[in-house]
Amino acid sequence: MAIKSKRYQEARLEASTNLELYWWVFMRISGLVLVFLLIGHMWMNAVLVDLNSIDYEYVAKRLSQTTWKVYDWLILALALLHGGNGLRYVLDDWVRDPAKRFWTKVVVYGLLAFLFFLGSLSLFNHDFGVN
Amino acid sequence: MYRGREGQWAFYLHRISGIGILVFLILHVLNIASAMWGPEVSNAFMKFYHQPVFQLGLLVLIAGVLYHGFNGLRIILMDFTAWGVRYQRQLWYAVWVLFVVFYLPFLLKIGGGILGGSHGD
Amino acid sequence: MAHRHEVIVVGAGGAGLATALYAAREGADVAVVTKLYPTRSHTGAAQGGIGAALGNVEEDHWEWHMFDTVKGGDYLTDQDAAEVFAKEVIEAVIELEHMGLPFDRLPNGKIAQRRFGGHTKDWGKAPVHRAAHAADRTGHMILQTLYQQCVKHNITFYNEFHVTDVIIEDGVAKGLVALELATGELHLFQAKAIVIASGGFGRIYKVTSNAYTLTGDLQAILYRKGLPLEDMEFYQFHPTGLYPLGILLTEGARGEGGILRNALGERFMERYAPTIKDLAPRDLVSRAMYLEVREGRGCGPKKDHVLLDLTHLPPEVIEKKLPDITEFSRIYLGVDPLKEPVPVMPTAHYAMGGIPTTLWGQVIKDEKNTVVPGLYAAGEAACVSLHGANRLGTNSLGDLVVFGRRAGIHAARFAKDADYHELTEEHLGPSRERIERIKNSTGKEKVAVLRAELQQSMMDNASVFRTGELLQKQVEILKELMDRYKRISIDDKGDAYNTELVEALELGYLLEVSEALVHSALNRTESRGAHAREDYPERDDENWLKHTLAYKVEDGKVAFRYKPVVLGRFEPKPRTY
Amino acid sequence: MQVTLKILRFDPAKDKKPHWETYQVEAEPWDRVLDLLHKVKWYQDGSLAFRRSCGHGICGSDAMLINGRNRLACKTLVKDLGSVITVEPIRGLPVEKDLIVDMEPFFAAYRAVKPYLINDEPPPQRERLQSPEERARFDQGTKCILCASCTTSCPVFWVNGTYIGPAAIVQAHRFIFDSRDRGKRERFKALASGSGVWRCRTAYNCTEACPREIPVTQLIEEVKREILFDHF
Repeated sequence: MAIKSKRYQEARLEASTNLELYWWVFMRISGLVLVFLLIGHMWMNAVLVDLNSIDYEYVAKRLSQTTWKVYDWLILALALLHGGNGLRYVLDDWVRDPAKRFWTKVVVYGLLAFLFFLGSLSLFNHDFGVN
Repeated sequence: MYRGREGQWAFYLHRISGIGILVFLILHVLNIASAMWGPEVSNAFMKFYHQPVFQLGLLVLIAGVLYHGFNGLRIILMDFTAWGVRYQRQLWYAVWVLFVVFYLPFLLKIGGGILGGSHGD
Repeated sequence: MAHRHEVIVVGAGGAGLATALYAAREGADVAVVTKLYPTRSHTGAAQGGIGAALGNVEEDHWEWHMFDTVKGGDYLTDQDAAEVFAKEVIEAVIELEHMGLPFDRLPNGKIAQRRFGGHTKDWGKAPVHRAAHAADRTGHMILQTLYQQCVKHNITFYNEFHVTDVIIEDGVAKGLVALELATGELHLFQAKAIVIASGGFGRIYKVTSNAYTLTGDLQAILYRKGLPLEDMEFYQFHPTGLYPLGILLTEGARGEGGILRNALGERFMERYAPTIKDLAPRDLVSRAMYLEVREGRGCGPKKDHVLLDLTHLPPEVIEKKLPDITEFSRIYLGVDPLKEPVPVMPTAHYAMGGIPTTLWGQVIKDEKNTVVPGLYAAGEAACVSLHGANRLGTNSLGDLVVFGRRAGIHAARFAKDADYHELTEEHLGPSRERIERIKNSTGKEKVAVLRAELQQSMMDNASVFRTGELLQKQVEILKELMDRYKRISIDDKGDAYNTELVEALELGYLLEVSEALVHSALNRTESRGAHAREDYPERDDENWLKHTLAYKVEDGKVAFRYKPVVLGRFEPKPRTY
Repeated sequence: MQVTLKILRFDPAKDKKPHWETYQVEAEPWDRVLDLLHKVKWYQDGSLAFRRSCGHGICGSDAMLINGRNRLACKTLVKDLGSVITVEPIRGLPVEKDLIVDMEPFFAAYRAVKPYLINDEPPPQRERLQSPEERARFDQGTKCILCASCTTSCPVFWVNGTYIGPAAIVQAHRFIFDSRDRGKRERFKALASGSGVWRCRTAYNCTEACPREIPVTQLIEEVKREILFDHF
């Protein structure tokens, strides 16, 4: 058939926001911060101590200090956002059917939100009873 | 399989490790959150995770985090410097050098732990 | 399926796209029918530059350009065409620049220009910087830029539609029939004006710089319908084809200082064109190369080629100004032009002849310039005649913009006042029959075999040097090939992308244009420009200062009429450089 | 030498799925893969369908997946491949027949970036001036022949056909960095969208695949930065 040199209408419609740009920048900044936070986290809990000695008491002692609360919470928040957005990229690439993609996203975002809630709760709202 | 070069494998590994880390993060948060139900529940969970198979998994996870992190730095250099793209291949090899340097202590410590059988006491 | 557009352009090379663009700018509803995708057209292979007397590097005048064109064409050039061309090509280059064409630049920001064969200052005194260029991909840039503009102007494209018929009834062009390659379906196109810009037919020869797809389709279709082909005996061989493939190495290589050498290392062009040496027009250089080889001074184990030497040029000139040809040489021969000279031999390159037209691209059917209403032609498919007996380097790119533009404007204006003609499904009949005949044939002849025989024999008998004896032999060979062509059969009986069918159709066209070429060459008993008869080595202005119009009578039988050359400013003189 | 040529064939009229066919072809080391395909088509099986035109790498018709990588059949020589050669159609575009794919989605993406000079200022009598340095700034992109080797080598494009693809971004780059162009922001509309440059994951297959040696990823990154710095 004849090919009319039309513009890429869809692309134009999508282009009304700069959301993708913000996410792209966020991924880089959060990624940079996470590299250091996570290496620190892993180093402290797997190299400086014997992993197998970690138990309730160890966790409780550590999380009684505000510094570590904030440290871990930063990891939690950034990692969930970074990972969640990363997963969104993957889903956008791999799940071709729009309806399926939508519902997958609903489930995934729901799960991540729940984890954030749960994680934050256990960091800040729970009294580990050490003090 | 498309015979791509370093860049393609860097990308696939980055994606796979990213997904892996996210899955671990879910388990990890659930694990820590178990503390809310008191020492008994929590310690049971932790003991469960101290089995060698999970320790091996942890080694894989740490590898994933290190690779994802260092390759992420490579990506940032490519995105924000004028020369990063040109040296992307060399940067990828640099990622692996960093990876080995940082991974060794983990490997020795945790791997030694598994072999030494000092688990699940 | 039927379609209707005011102006339909056949072919999406430089000439087709220029035509479409300017017709659209005139407000016409334009469609382009092309057997390729537009950016696949062979204009993209043009390398060296587009000649225009911009005078950016040194003093230059359109009159000098006109003179060079006329002299380069061995005075067979129509001087009214040359005048229009030399003036308007300046404007055309500026317009291309305004459209965004990325010309190379001089330090002062103006378009850069280089020397090219046959382009001189002061009426032949010395080479002049006239070829505006973009590295050695000027044609690529022109094709891309024109296509970009067509996208901007929302022109309709029928990509991969192979035209099988031009409907001409009562002396009037009414429409087209085309085969949609994707489906195998025949489509009917109704148009007020049709512009043929389908390019050349270098594939009649074994060694050619032309694309596989350059098979003279539309020339042959019109020729079969009894319309004439003009000056077909004049076929240009480009001197520097990469040996042995024939891939083009731009004349710009010599414009930048490259030198041709024979086996003795001698700069042999000094003997043939003492003033401008390696920058002599292409017909002279090609003949000189053939003579060197013939006299035993050829290079290589077979002593069958000469060398293009660039090794004395600064490496950055080669890398920056001639990157593509450097790459071709490295890839296809493993020869690095920075370090060693490149083997070259003339390669079939450009048809000076074609569908005769007026200065506005209207197709004419006789020596009295009688126009076929609604039918236009531009570019290599057409013969204005700007190039006469031999085209100068860079003038093809100029030709397609200048005369593409003229054809587009005229066709659009013509279409404004014209009506559509009634067309019915019956008009598809002849094309359908031809296709079915090939598909259903049980003959034993193979397209590839016939084509190889055609290409080899054309190379042997009707290329750079010709004699009456060889041409007569080729006449017989063609007759036999045409007979065998009736018995070809193909494996592919399918509809979708039946490229074997396309090749079979194309072979038929190659045979037709070869017939016109060989008969015209046999008929012209003189040597002029690219037509070198060893049995008639002199130019004969008294009898042959005229254009040939070849008409097909039947297979193997051609009738001739003659059209006077438009003279003017420049009296024919002996052609020395 | 004898070459084993394996071609992934598909005839929409007969086949449900593509299948491999093997051909034995006599070849010279300096033959192009295109020559081999021609030998098969002309002397063994005329129904083999593929696109080609210029035969020396400037028209962009014959991009194919040859021995696992995207290349032009006319620019790839037998000597560089060995005696077993596999040929498949480029990925991510619908296969129409054998090695021929539907190029329309590719050209739709091309058109989306407004691949033409945008400048409404009245042009001067003569050429617009541009220094050699300004001209050099966008030179790489002008080499593009729209063969689709880059776009169809991209892992993201394979799985996500709405990604605008490297070729379109290269075309955009060619104009964004042209000192004569004024249409940068119009192009950003398509480029900054969800299917635009941010989908690029810098896998470099495009750069490796480009037969014109355009540093495609480099150009994409430059476009990303241009959008970024234009915004902040």
